[in-house]
Amino acid sequence: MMDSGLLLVATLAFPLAMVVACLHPAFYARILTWLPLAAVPGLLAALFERGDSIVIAPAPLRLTLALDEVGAMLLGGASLLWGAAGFYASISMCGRPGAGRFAIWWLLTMTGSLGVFIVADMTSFYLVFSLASLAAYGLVSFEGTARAQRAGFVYMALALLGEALILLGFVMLVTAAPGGNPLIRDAVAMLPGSPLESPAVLLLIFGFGLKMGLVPLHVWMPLAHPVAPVPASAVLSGVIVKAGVIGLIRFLPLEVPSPDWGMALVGLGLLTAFYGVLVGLTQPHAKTILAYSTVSQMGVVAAIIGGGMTAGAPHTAALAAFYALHHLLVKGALFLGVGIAGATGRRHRVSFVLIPMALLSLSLAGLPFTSGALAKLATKPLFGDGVSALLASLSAAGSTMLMLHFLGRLQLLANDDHEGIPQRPLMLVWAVVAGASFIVPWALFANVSGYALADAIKPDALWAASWPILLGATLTLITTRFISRMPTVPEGDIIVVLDKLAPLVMRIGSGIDRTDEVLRRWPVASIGLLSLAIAFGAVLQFGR
Amino acid sequence: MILVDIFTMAAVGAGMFFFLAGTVGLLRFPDTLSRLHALTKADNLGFGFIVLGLLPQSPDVLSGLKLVVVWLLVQLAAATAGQLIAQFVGLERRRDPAA
Amino acid sequence: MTLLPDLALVLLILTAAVWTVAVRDRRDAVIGFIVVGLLLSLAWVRLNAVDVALTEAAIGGGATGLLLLRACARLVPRPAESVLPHPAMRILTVLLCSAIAAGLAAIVLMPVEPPATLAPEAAASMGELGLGNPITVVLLAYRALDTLLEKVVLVLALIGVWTLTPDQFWGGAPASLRAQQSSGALTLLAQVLPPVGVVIGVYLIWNGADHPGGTFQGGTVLAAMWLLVMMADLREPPEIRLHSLRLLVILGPVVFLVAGFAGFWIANGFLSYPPAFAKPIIVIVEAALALSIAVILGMLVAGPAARAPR
Amino acid sequence: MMPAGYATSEGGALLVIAVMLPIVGMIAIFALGLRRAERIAFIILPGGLLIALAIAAEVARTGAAVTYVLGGWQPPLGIALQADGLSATLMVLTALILCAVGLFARGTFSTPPDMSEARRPMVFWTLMLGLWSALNTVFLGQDLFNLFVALEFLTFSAVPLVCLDGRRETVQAALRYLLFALIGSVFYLLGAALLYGAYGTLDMAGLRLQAHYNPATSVALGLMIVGLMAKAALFPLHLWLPPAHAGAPAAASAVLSALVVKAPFFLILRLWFDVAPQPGNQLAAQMLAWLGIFSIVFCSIIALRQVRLKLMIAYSTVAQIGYLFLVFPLVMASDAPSAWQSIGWTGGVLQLVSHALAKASMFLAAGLIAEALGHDRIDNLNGAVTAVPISVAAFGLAGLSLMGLPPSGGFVAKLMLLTAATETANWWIVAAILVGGILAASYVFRVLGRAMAAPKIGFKTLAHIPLHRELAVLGLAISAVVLGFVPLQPFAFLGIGRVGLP
Amino acid sequence: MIGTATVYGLCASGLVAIGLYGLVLHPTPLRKVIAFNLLGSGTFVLFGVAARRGGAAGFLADPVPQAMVITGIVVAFASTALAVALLLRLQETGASSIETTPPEQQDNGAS
Repeated sequence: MMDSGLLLVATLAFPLAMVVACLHPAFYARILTWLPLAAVPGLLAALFERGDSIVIAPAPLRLTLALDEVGAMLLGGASLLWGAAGFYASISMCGRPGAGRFAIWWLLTMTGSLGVFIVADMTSFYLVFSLASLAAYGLVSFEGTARAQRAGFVYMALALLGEALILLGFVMLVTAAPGGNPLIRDAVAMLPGSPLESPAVLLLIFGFGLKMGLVPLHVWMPLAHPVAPVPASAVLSGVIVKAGVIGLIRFLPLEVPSPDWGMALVGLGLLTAFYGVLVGLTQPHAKTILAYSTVSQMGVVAAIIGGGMTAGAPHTAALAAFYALHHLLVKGALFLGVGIAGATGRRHRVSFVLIPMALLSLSLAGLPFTSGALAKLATKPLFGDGVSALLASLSAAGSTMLMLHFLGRLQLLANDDHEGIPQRPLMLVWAVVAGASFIVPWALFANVSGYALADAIKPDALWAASWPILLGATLTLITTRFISRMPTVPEGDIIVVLDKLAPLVMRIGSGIDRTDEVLRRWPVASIGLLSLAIAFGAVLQFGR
Repeated sequence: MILVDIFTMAAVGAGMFFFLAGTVGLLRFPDTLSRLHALTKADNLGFGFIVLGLLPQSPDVLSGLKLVVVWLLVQLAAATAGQLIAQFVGLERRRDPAA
Repeated sequence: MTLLPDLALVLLILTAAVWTVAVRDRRDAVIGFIVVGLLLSLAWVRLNAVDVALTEAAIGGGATGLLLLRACARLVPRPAESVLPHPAMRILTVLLCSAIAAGLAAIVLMPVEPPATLAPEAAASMGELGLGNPITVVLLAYRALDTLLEKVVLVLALIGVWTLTPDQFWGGAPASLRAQQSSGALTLLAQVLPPVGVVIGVYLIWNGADHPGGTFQGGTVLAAMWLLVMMADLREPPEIRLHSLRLLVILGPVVFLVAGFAGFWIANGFLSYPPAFAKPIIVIVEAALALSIAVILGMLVAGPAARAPR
Repeated sequence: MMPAGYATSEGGALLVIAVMLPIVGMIAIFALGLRRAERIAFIILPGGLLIALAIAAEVARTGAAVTYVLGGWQPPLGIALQADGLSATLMVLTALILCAVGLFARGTFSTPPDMSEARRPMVFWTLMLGLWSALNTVFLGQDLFNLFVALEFLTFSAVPLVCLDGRRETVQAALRYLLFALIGSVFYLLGAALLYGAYGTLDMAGLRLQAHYNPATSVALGLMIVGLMAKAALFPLHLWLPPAHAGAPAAASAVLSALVVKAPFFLILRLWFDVAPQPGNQLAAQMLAWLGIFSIVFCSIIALRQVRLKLMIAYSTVAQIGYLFLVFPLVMASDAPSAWQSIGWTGGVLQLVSHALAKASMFLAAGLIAEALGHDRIDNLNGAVTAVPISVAAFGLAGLSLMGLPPSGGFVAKLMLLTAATETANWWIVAAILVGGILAASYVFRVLGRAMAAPKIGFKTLAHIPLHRELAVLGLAISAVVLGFVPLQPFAFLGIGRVGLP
Repeated sequence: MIGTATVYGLCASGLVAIGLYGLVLHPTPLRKVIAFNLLGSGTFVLFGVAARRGGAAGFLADPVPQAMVITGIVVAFASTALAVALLLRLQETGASSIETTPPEQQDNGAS
C-alpha cells in the first residue's frame, strides 16, 4: 500500500492542525462546527490501515505508529464515538461562553486518546498518554462550578500521580531493554526475568489501573465524569478510560503465564466490579450511577486481562479489547442518552428514551442478542470455570441491578415542557452510536473469539447470559425498598476520607513556610554556610 | 665610618625617645588639646631625629633626597591633621563650654 | 628570638581586628579597620611583599578607610546598631568560625616540602621582557588577562554605584565631599600637596616597571590627591555625564585592549608583546591604567550622583 | 611538577574574541552611551552569537577542545582559555538566551527622546554585556584565580541589575545578594590560596595531575564547593535568590535565573570532576545529592504556596537547581567507560540547558503578564490569556519543560536522570525526581488554570505588548520544547575534550 | 620549626575567623562590610604566606601570589564601594537591615 501509514499520521496530525489553526481568530470562532470532522481520519485509519506501521522519526528517536488488530478495534470505536460526540457537542455547546476553549481541550484530549491506540514506541506512548489525561482536565473542569473545580483538582492530582508511576514503570522497562527508545513490544519482551520485573509490573498496574478506575484509585471518576458537559462525559467515560485498558494490554507480558500477577489482577478487578455496583446503587444522579457502572465494568476488563495473564492465553489482548469496545460504545450511547432524556418531555419519554436506554443498559449486563452477551461469551473462557467465572457472572447480575437503578433514576430527568423533544440531529447521532453498539460487536465477534455467530444463540449460551439478569432483576425487586432507604454515599466515596486530611496538609505547608522564613534570616543562613563548609571538608577528608 | 654609625645610633635613639614620650603623653594627658600637643611635638622631633640619623646611611643622594621628602610630607600631614583636630575641638568647646 | 617582632605585630593585628568587630560605635570600628590595614602593610613587608604592602596601605587601608568613614558620616545612627543575635547563636558562631580557623591553621602548620612555587618559572621568562619588577611582569604579562578583567570589574563597580542614582539626578554630580567647615590648613594642604603627590604618583608608576610600586599604588596616590582637592572644596566632584570623565575612566582598559589586540599583529597573539617593545608598551599601558584607576577610585568614593545635571 | 601542556589550537582566537567582544561593546556604550546604548548592544549581540556558534562548530569539527594560551605564557604561570564540548554548549546557550532577552528588552530600555542619556538603558545594556563576557570567561577559564576574577566580574554585573528600579526591597535584595555572594567568593579564594600553597599551581589540568587526598585539598575543596553553592543558591543557602530574582526587571530576572546561577554550578562540576582527586568521594557526592533533593522538595512546596508569580518562579529556580546536584552520585556510580559517556552526565547537562531556556521564557512571560495586568498576584491572573495569549502559551510550554512532561527538554533530562538513578539504584533520588515533577506540575497548572480562566468583570489590560516581545518569549519556550526531541542517549559532543576518569 | 611565614599564616586564620564572626552576626550592613574586609585581608595574607614560602630563584617571595593579592585587594575595594553605595541607598529608602519582610507582605512588585 503506497500511502502506508499516512492515515495513522493524519489521525494525530489533523486534530492538532485544527488546534494550531485556532490561532487564526476567524477559524477559532467557527471551530465548534468543525469538531466532528476531527475524528474522521482516525475512523478511516481503523478501516483501511490495519496492520500498517510508519516510522515518523528514525532511530534513536524512533517515533513509530502501528495499527494492530487490537488497536484497530479500539481506534475504530473510539473515533466513532469521538466523531458522534463531537457532532453532539457542535450542536449542544453552540453559543455557550467558552465554547472555543472547550473545543481546543476537546481536540487535544482526542489526539491523545486516539494516539494511545496507535503508537508503538515507549516515548510516544507516554507522550500521547499524558496528553490525553492532562488535556481531559480542561473538559472536566469546564463548567467552572465549585463542583467542577473540585472534580478537576482531584482528577489532576491523581492523573499526575498516575503519570509519575507510569513514568517510573517505563524507566524500569527501558533499563531492561537496550537502546534509547525501544518499541513497546521489545521492551515488554525483555521484561520477564529482569531484576526489576516485579516493581515494574506493579507500577504499571497501579498507573494504568488508576486511569481505569480500579479500586481504590477510582475516586476521581465518579467526580470527574458527571460534572462535564454531556458529550464530554460520553468520551471521558467511554474512551479515555480505555487508555488504561490499552496500557495494561500493551505493557503487561500477557503471553507469558504468570499466575500470581494474573490472580492478583483478577481479584482486584472483581473487587472493583462489585464495589462499583454497591456504591453505585446508593447514588441519586443518573450520570454518577453511569460513572460507577464504568468503574465496575473496568473492573471486569481488568479481571479478564488478569484471567488471560494467569494462563498466558494467546488471545487475551484481543478479547479484552473486544469487551472494552463493547463498553466504549454502549457507555458512550448511555451518556448521550442522558442528555437526550433531559431534553425529552413526559409524552415521548417511553418511546424515545426508556426503551432504547433499557436495551443499552442491560447490554452492559449481557442481555442476550446484545453486544454485552457477545462480549461476555467471548471472554468467558479466560475465567476458566472456577470461582472467578462464577463471580464474573454474578458481577453481571450486579450490573443488572445497577442499571435498573439507573433506569429508575433516569425517570426523574425530564424536560419541564411536556411535549418537548430533543433536536433531530441529536436524536440522529445518538441513534448512530446506539446502533453501532449493537452492530459492530456482531460484525467483529466471529474473528475475535474463535466462536461462530451461531454459538451466540445456542440455548446454553442464552441461558448463561440470561440467568444473571433474571437474578439481578429479582434481587432488585426484593431489595428496591431497602435500597431506596439506604443513605447516599457521597460521590467519590473514600475521597471524603482524604478531605479530612486537607487541614493537616495545610498546616504542614505553613510549617514549611515558617521554616523557610527562618532559614532565610541572614545569621541562620550564614551559619548554615559555615557548617556546610566544615561538614563537607570533613567528609572529603575522612569520609572515604 | 664608625663616627657616622655612632651619629646615626644617637640620633635614632633620640628620635625613639621622643616617640616614647609622645606616646606616654598621648595616653596620660588629660584633654585632647594637650594630648595633641604632646603628640605633634613628640613625633615631629622624633621623626626628624630619625630621618636625620638615617641620612648619612643612605647609599646615594637620591635616596637621601627621598628621606627628606618623606620627612617634609609627614610634617605637612601632621601639621594639617593637628590643625583640623584642634579646630574640631574648638568647635566642640563652642558648642558646650562645659567640656 | 627573630620571631619576636612578628609575633608582636600579629598580636597587634589580631587585637585591632577583634576590637574592630567588637566595638559598639561604628566610627570606632572603621578606625579600627584602618589601623588593621596599616599594620597589615607592615606584615606584608615582613612577608617580603613590598608591592603588596604599598597596595594594602594605599587601597586596603587608605581608600577603603576613606570610603567607610564617609559612609559613617552619612549614616544616621539607629537602635539596630547594638542588637546582637541570641547568645546561643553567638556561641555557635564562635565555635564554627574557630573550627574553620583551626582547619586553616592546621594546614599552615604543615607546609609542603619543597615549598610549592612558581618563582623559578617566573624568573626564567622574565628576561624576555626586560622588566625588573617580577610583580609587574606577572600582572601585565603572565597574568595580563586577570589584570584586564579586574580593570573591567572596576568600571563595572562604578556603573553599579551609578545605578543607585535617583533617575532625576542621572548625569548630575555626586554629593560634595567638603568637610563641615572649611579649614585654612586643609585648603593649604590641598594647594601644596597635589603637585608633590602627582610627582610621587607618576614616580611610583614609572618606577613600578623595575622596582616596587606600579599602577595601583601610583593610581591611588593620584586619586588621593584628587580627593584631597575635592575635600578642601577647591573642586566639586564632576558630573557623571561628562564625556571627558567617561573617557578617562575607560582610557586604561581601552589602551590595554588595544595593546592586547595589537599582539595579534605585532607579536604572537592576544596580550603578548614583542620582546623589543615589551617595556615601553607595558609602561604606557600602566600609565593609562593608573590614570583610569585614579579617576575610578575618586568617583567610587564620591558615590552616585546626588544633584540634577546643570 | 610538570605543567599540563596547552597549545593554542587554530580558531583559538575565537575564545579571546568571545570574552572581549562584549567588553568592547560595554566600554563603547559607557564612553559614547548617549542615546546609542541599544544600537551598540544590537551590534554586539548577533556578533557574539556567531562567535559562540563558530566555537561550537570548531569543537564539533575537530572533535577536540579549542584552546588559546594567552600571550603564549604556558600555564600554570600564564593563563589558558579552553572550550570543550560542555563549555561550547553553554556558550551557545548563553548567546541564544541573551539574544532573546535583548529582543525582549528592545524598546523597553531605550532612551526616551527628551533625554540625552537615561539611567536604565545605559546601565541595563552595559551590565548585560558585562554579564555575557563574565559568563564566557567562567566557561572558558582553566585557572582557578582567573575564574575567581570571572566570578567577581559576574557578581558585579548581576547585582546592580537586581536593584535597577531602586525600590526598597530590591535594594535590600541586591545588598543581600552582594554580601552573600562575597562570602562565597572569599571561601572560594581561601580554597584557591590553600591549593596554591599545596601544589604551586592553580591551573586545573596541572592540579588534576598532582591532586591527592590530604588536609589541604579536602579543606580547600570543601571551602570552594560550598562557597560556590552559596552563589548557586542551593538549599539551604537560597536566602538571597527569591527576593533578588523576583525584584529584578523581567529581562534581568530571566538572565539571572537562567544563566547566572548556572555559572557557579558549572565550576562545582569542574572542581569535582576535573580537579578533585580521583576516584571521587562517594559520601561527599551523596551529600551534594541530598542537598539537591532537599532543594527540589522543599522549595517546590514553597513555590506552590507563593502569592506572587515572580516569587513562585524564583523558588522554582532553587528547586530546579537541585536537580543539577543529583548528577554527582549518578555519574560516579555509572558503569559507563567514562563519566562523560554516562547517561547521568548528559541528563544533568540537558537539565541545565532546558531549565535555562524554560526559566528564561517563564520569567519573561511573567514580566509581560505583569505589564499587561499591572500586577502579578497569581490569584487574580484571570483573563491573562485574553490580554497576552502568546505569553500565556509560552508560559505553558515552558511549564511543560519544568514539569518534565513530554515533549520537552525537561522531560528528556528528567527521564535520563531517572534512568541513571534507577540503574544505580539511588531510590531516594528517583523519589525526589518524581515528587519534584508532581509539585512542579501543580504550581504550573495553578498559574495556567488562573490565567486561562474567564476575565473578571471590568477587566482591562493596562498595556499593549508589541508582538516582537511576545515572540521572543515564545521562541525561548519553543526551543525548550524542541530539546525534547534529542535522543535518549549519552551525547558524544558533551564529552569532547574532557579527560576520561580512571 | 615555626618560621615567619607560619606566624602570619596563623594570623591569617585568626583574621578569617574574626571576619566571619562579624559578617555572620553583625546586624548592620556597614559592620558586615567592615568584617568582610577583615575576612578578605586574612585570605590575602594566606596567599602572602604561600608567596613567602615560595621565595626562590633570587626572589624573596614568589611573585605570582603577590600579583594575585594585588588584584584581589582591588576587587575587594570595588566590592566595598558597591556595598557602601547600596547600604547608603538602602538607608535613603528607609530600611536599616537586610532582613527582608516575608514575601507575602510585600506589595505586588509588577516589574
